[in-house]
Amino acid sequence: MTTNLIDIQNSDVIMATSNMAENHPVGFQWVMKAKERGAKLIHVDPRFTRTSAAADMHVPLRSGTNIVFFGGMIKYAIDHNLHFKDYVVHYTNASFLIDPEFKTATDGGGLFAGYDAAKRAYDQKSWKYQLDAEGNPKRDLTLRDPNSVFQLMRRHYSRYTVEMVERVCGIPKEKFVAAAKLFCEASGPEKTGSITYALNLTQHTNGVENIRALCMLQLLLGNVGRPGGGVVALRGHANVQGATDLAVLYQDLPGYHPMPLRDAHPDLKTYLEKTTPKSGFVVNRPKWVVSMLKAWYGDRATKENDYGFDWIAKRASADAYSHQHIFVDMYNGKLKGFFAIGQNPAVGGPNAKLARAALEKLDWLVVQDIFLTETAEFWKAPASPPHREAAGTKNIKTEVFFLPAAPAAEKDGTLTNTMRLIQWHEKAVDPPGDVRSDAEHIYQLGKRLRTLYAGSKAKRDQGILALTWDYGDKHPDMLKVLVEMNGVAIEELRDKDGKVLYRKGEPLKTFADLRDDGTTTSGIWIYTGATVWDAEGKVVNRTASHKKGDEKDYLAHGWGWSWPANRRILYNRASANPAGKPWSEKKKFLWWDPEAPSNVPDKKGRWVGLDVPDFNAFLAPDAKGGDNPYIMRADGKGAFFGPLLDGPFPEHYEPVESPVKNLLSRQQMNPTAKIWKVGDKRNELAGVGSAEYPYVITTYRLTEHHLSGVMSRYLPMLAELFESHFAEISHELAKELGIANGDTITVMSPRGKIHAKAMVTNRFKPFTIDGKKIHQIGVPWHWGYNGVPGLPGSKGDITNDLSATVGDSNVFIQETKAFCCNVKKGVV
Amino acid sequence: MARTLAMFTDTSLCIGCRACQVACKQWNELGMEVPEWTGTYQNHTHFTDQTFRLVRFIEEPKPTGELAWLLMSDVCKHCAQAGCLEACPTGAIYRTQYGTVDINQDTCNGCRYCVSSCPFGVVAFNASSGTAKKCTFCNDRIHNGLGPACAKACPTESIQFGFRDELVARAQKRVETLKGMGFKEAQLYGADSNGFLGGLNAFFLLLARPGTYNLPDSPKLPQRNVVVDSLLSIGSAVLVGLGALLAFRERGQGGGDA
Amino acid sequence: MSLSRRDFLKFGSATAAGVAVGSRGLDLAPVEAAATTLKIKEAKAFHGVCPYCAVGCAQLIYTKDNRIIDIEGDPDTPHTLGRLCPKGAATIQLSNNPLRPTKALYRAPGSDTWEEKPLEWMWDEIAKRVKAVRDATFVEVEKSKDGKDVVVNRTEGLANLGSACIDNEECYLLTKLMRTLGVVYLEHQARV
Amino acid sequence: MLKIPDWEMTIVWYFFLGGIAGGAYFTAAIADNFGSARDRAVSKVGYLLSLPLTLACGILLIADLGTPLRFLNMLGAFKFWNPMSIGAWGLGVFGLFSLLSSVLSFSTSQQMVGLRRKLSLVGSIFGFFLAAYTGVLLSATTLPFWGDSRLMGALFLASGASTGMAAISLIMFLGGTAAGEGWGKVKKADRYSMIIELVLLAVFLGLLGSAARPLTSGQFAPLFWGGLVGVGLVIPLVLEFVGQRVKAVAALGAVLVLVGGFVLRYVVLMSVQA
Repeated sequence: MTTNLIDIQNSDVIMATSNMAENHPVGFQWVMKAKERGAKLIHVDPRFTRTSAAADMHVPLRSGTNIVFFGGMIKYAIDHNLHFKDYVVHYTNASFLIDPEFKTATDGGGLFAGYDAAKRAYDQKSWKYQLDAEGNPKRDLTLRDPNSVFQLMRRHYSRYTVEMVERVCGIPKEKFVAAAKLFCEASGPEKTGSITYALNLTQHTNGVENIRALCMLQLLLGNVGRPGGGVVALRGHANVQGATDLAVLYQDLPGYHPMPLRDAHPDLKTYLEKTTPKSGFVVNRPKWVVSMLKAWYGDRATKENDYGFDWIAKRASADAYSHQHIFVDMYNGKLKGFFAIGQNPAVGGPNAKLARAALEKLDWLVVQDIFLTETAEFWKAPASPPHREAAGTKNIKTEVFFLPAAPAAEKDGTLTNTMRLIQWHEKAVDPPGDVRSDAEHIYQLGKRLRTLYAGSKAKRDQGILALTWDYGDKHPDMLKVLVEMNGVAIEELRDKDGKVLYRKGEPLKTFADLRDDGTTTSGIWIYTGATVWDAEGKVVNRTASHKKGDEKDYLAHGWGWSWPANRRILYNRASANPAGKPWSEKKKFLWWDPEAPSNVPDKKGRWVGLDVPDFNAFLAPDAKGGDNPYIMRADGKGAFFGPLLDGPFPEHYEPVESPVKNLLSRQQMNPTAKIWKVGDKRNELAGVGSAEYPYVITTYRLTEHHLSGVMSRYLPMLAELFESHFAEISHELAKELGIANGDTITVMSPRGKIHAKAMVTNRFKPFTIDGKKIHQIGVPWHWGYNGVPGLPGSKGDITNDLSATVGDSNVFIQETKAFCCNVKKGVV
Repeated sequence: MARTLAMFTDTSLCIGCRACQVACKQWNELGMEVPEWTGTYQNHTHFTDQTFRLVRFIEEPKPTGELAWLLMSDVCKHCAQAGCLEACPTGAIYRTQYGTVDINQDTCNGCRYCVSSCPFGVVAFNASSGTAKKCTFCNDRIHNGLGPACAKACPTESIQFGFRDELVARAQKRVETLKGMGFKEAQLYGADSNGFLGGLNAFFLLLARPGTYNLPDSPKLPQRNVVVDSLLSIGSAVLVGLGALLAFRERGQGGGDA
Repeated sequence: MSLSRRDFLKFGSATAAGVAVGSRGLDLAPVEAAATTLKIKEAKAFHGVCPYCAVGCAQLIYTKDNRIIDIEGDPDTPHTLGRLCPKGAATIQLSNNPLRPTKALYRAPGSDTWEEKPLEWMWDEIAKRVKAVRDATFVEVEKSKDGKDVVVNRTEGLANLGSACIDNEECYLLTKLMRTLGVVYLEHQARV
Repeated sequence: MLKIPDWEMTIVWYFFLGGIAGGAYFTAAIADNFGSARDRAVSKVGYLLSLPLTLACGILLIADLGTPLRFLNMLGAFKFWNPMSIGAWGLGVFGLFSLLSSVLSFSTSQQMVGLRRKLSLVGSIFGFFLAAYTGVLLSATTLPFWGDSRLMGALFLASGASTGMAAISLIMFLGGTAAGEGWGKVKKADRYSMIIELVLLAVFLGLLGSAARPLTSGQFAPLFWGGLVGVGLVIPLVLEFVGQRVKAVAALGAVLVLVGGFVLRYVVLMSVQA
């Protein structure tokens, strides 16, 4: 998230699009605090949840129509002149002029300029700025030029009227207008609003565009980088932020460097050229990458061998290796060996039945977890007709290794929370029996592989042998690993004047000191600064600091350590106006103090305030780039116009499975969405308006359970909080189908079916979509076939057996928030 | 007696997360139970010997026709005049120096009279220990300067812990604020020491009338009728006695063989 | 670290001694003392972080004799103020749980049961299998789109899923090892 | 939602036997003090009956505790407003009276008889108490119907007296001592008690109104109307009048009264806890 949970209390309006009260209850206290201070809470959600119960206004929208909602808001704000004009002109690319060839989806029948139907992809050649003679983007600060981003955006969203919102989302006009007015009025110098999101926006075939739409609304209202504003991304796992930073993901390397591609990045030089922009802060990428390679391969990484760049695998294609690719390829027999570490795809991923079937095709599977997950015991899964009649244990040839893993309380290490705060946790007890930390399992595997490959002269094995892999005898020393991630000076480092900056081996204090000449290491540049040396050369672990906040430092910079550089609110330069003064006294946060000492002797002026500047602290507002708060972007501006694979502006398309036709254009679904073809009818899809699967279904989580249930269904204290697996349906649908509260029902999709108890509730209501009644049901997805003996309700059918293998075009995320199903009373 | 401690449960702040319910179980080491289907998110209809905190989920339309999901973390009320305490024949149920009501597990003999004497259905019998159980107000914690586990965990400060007088003052202010915000039925339940049961040391702020939350409007001490009932019994004794007297004094008449 | 005093509130004249109560008849003093003995008083306290969602609630983990006896929110935590949700409040059962396997388990092909195996055996066998698959499926050089030979050092026979449930240091070691082995199928829960 | 104490058959028997014990003792005392010498059999049977029943009551009461070994804790607090507390004390004290009276009932010494008679007048108070307190105990709960009943103690007392008398007469019948005048007197006293009970029951129901629903409608209604009102009260009364002269019929009436007394406790306890 761009902001900090604590700072939500400064919001004037909070628009929760996620179910924050249920999924992030402890964070939600800051929303409640803001409410006590007079803020309003709008909850935008198809379901009436515990967040709605706390909200001033609940705005139900049909699942899969978020962009219409945000687009409607954007249009409303512009039409009513509610946008924060100074912010938009100076801090965003609204004033930039776009190539005249570019056409918005309004002019392209739902498609942007450059669509190639055969490739199902865009040629983005017109999606670019007009440049002046010096190569800088042309701008029109009046925002009137028809080719300006602002005018294009306006044109693009001209179709997103309140009537359209009502017809597509099913939100009554008056309700939408009330919400739009309330939220958009929290703009300007005196007010800010924040928006939360989580998987409600991501799990769609236009997931990335959903989030972009949200961000655009926030930019338009001047709500980013300012206290009480921001994009509140709420992550689901304790370390989903950290695991993403550390790039346990197909597309990148630690610190958000693209994972090399065969065609684009044949060697380090080309890689760095292609991935390093000409301006903005990312010009430093070579320093970060080289330092990472030095951390990984130590002395064996030299300038001559590209610092071992070749030892890192190169991808054959950008359209490969994602979660869903893994299971399709596994099902097709391509994968032989598979590790599931603290993850339970037999329950937790889309089309889970396919995932379980795919596991049967493996030679071997290693599961590392606290409990025996459904993935570890997939060979014990109950029958799933028509594909698997009975538990065919004998026919499953997969070898399974289960390594018992320790929970956080039994090991040292850091977790990075949703606001980028890195916190160290201590090992409180030894793990029991043969249980070991994940680190030890991984470390031991690496050690054994290095032994197996020892002596190999083959070029391809040299990376393994070069790997720095010495963290102790048995259990790796986690602080040593953290210091490696932070990075150290390999030799004594001096500045230009010869002054010693770092002693040999000293951890680096800031990523600004990283070098691309092989004299520094840093496993992940954004974490540089997390550990330092004290005067005696002893490591000080800043992630383990426990200093409370106070009135002077409400964001508590002494508690843990937040990347980057312990900043708590990103883009905080935007909290001051272009001249460097606070927009208002009330929203004062970071400002330019012309009298404060500079870093250069005899010069004055620096950015000061309540946070570490997310900016060059000594760059004056009137200097070149002094009004570019978005330092990670080459142009320094927040992007309304931001080319993704499916368009530079978010456009509404219906989910892949939808009961209705797209009312905004003739493009029914995202024209670039990824749809996998899987054999044996394992990924059938319902057609538009299918009579067989007439209802919208959304899947979600509950406060009392955790994701695929591994950390809740096996815990009596949590597993007992729900009587059984259930599906929530409206009284209206229940009446139509003759279902009473507590009846067992069957929910079916083209991929599978599940049984659950019907929870008939007023919290679900049918939507009126373009005059037609559309029912939506909701099913939590925590259940699986393992659980607590003696608590029958801790086990249940796997909701993800219903979802499809389809993905967003940019990141291949699944679409489990909106698809189609049927509901029948009883066990069908 | 020390200054009276209390818990104030402000249902207008409750998000129904059930942290209190679990934190209570964790601290008090209460066992697993098979839940019952209640038709909503609630896992029990009532308190048990293993559930001292219970979050209630009530769907109730607002006067405006919109839906309200009333969420409430319910608990032992620690009544100033406690039916259970009065009913206890062993003295196992006692009032602590802080005004809370606790059951001494080493003296309770499991007669279960307290179970039927609680106006709120809080006290429950535990078959394995053979004793009555209920919220202890985390007696061990409050005697060591810690707040109750539930209040400590509560993410939204729906459960507040502190001195009763201070909490009541805060609660009264909160009701006024809520009324100003349009919650016409916002009201305190059990805050008034001159009200029913002499006031509750775990009192509540409700957003609807008590009945909506399954709470009695005006709970009464069950022992209030003992004197009347006893006098009526004595009356009955007099009648029966007279009848017997009459029968035995009528010497030589009736009865026996003719 | 010993039990930290800052976890304590200040009120009244609270003492740990047995309290005089309106008890009639029996002498309740000894049992009173038992009811007011704080189990975490003599315990060691450790800094923990809740392993569930990403709010990152700092916890205090109390232990006695290498066993966790209580886990609570750390009241000093600026962004949580020591509060927890039900999952956080149940963290203790991730450790103290009879359902936890404490031995490494192996399931042979076609078998319908688990067998307990020594850890060393498991690590050795897994390493052997990783090597076998890597060696069999390894692609060292591949032609790029424009026909040039590119060193790709990649295996498409291995995949790794997870994890957002493990620590940063663990993720780092994992990424470093997997990428160097040539693993390209590398994902975690951010994708689901 | 209010909770039930799970007082089931053990307590039904306790209430029932306690009523008989109290009633029998009191009847014995009346016969002893105010009857003729020919009534001695009545008083002897009454005293001697009350003793084992009281003992049984104590055993039942202890057996029903969650922690029976702690039964003495019952005496750990004396709360005069608490029926359970004074009930425990009362049972103990009555047991003493019952024991003494029983022992003394074998004595013919004038001095001892005088002592016994005086003693029994005081003991009767505890006998009445034992029969009635169980009703007051129920009415001092929060449960619907029980807590709403103002005459539960009075009713239990009348029933206790009646069943006590019925038990005496039945024992006399079975023991072949039903020949004397005493037997007739007991039967007569029982008639009065039954009439009092019937009237009290009517007032009891009247006062309760709809709160009596657990008894008067629902699954326990047939047992209540048939078992208590019909079999336990009306039929015995009719039998008394119709078959007064046939001892077997009168004995049958006594059996029915006992059945009725049991049914009363059973329906009162179980209907609320069903």
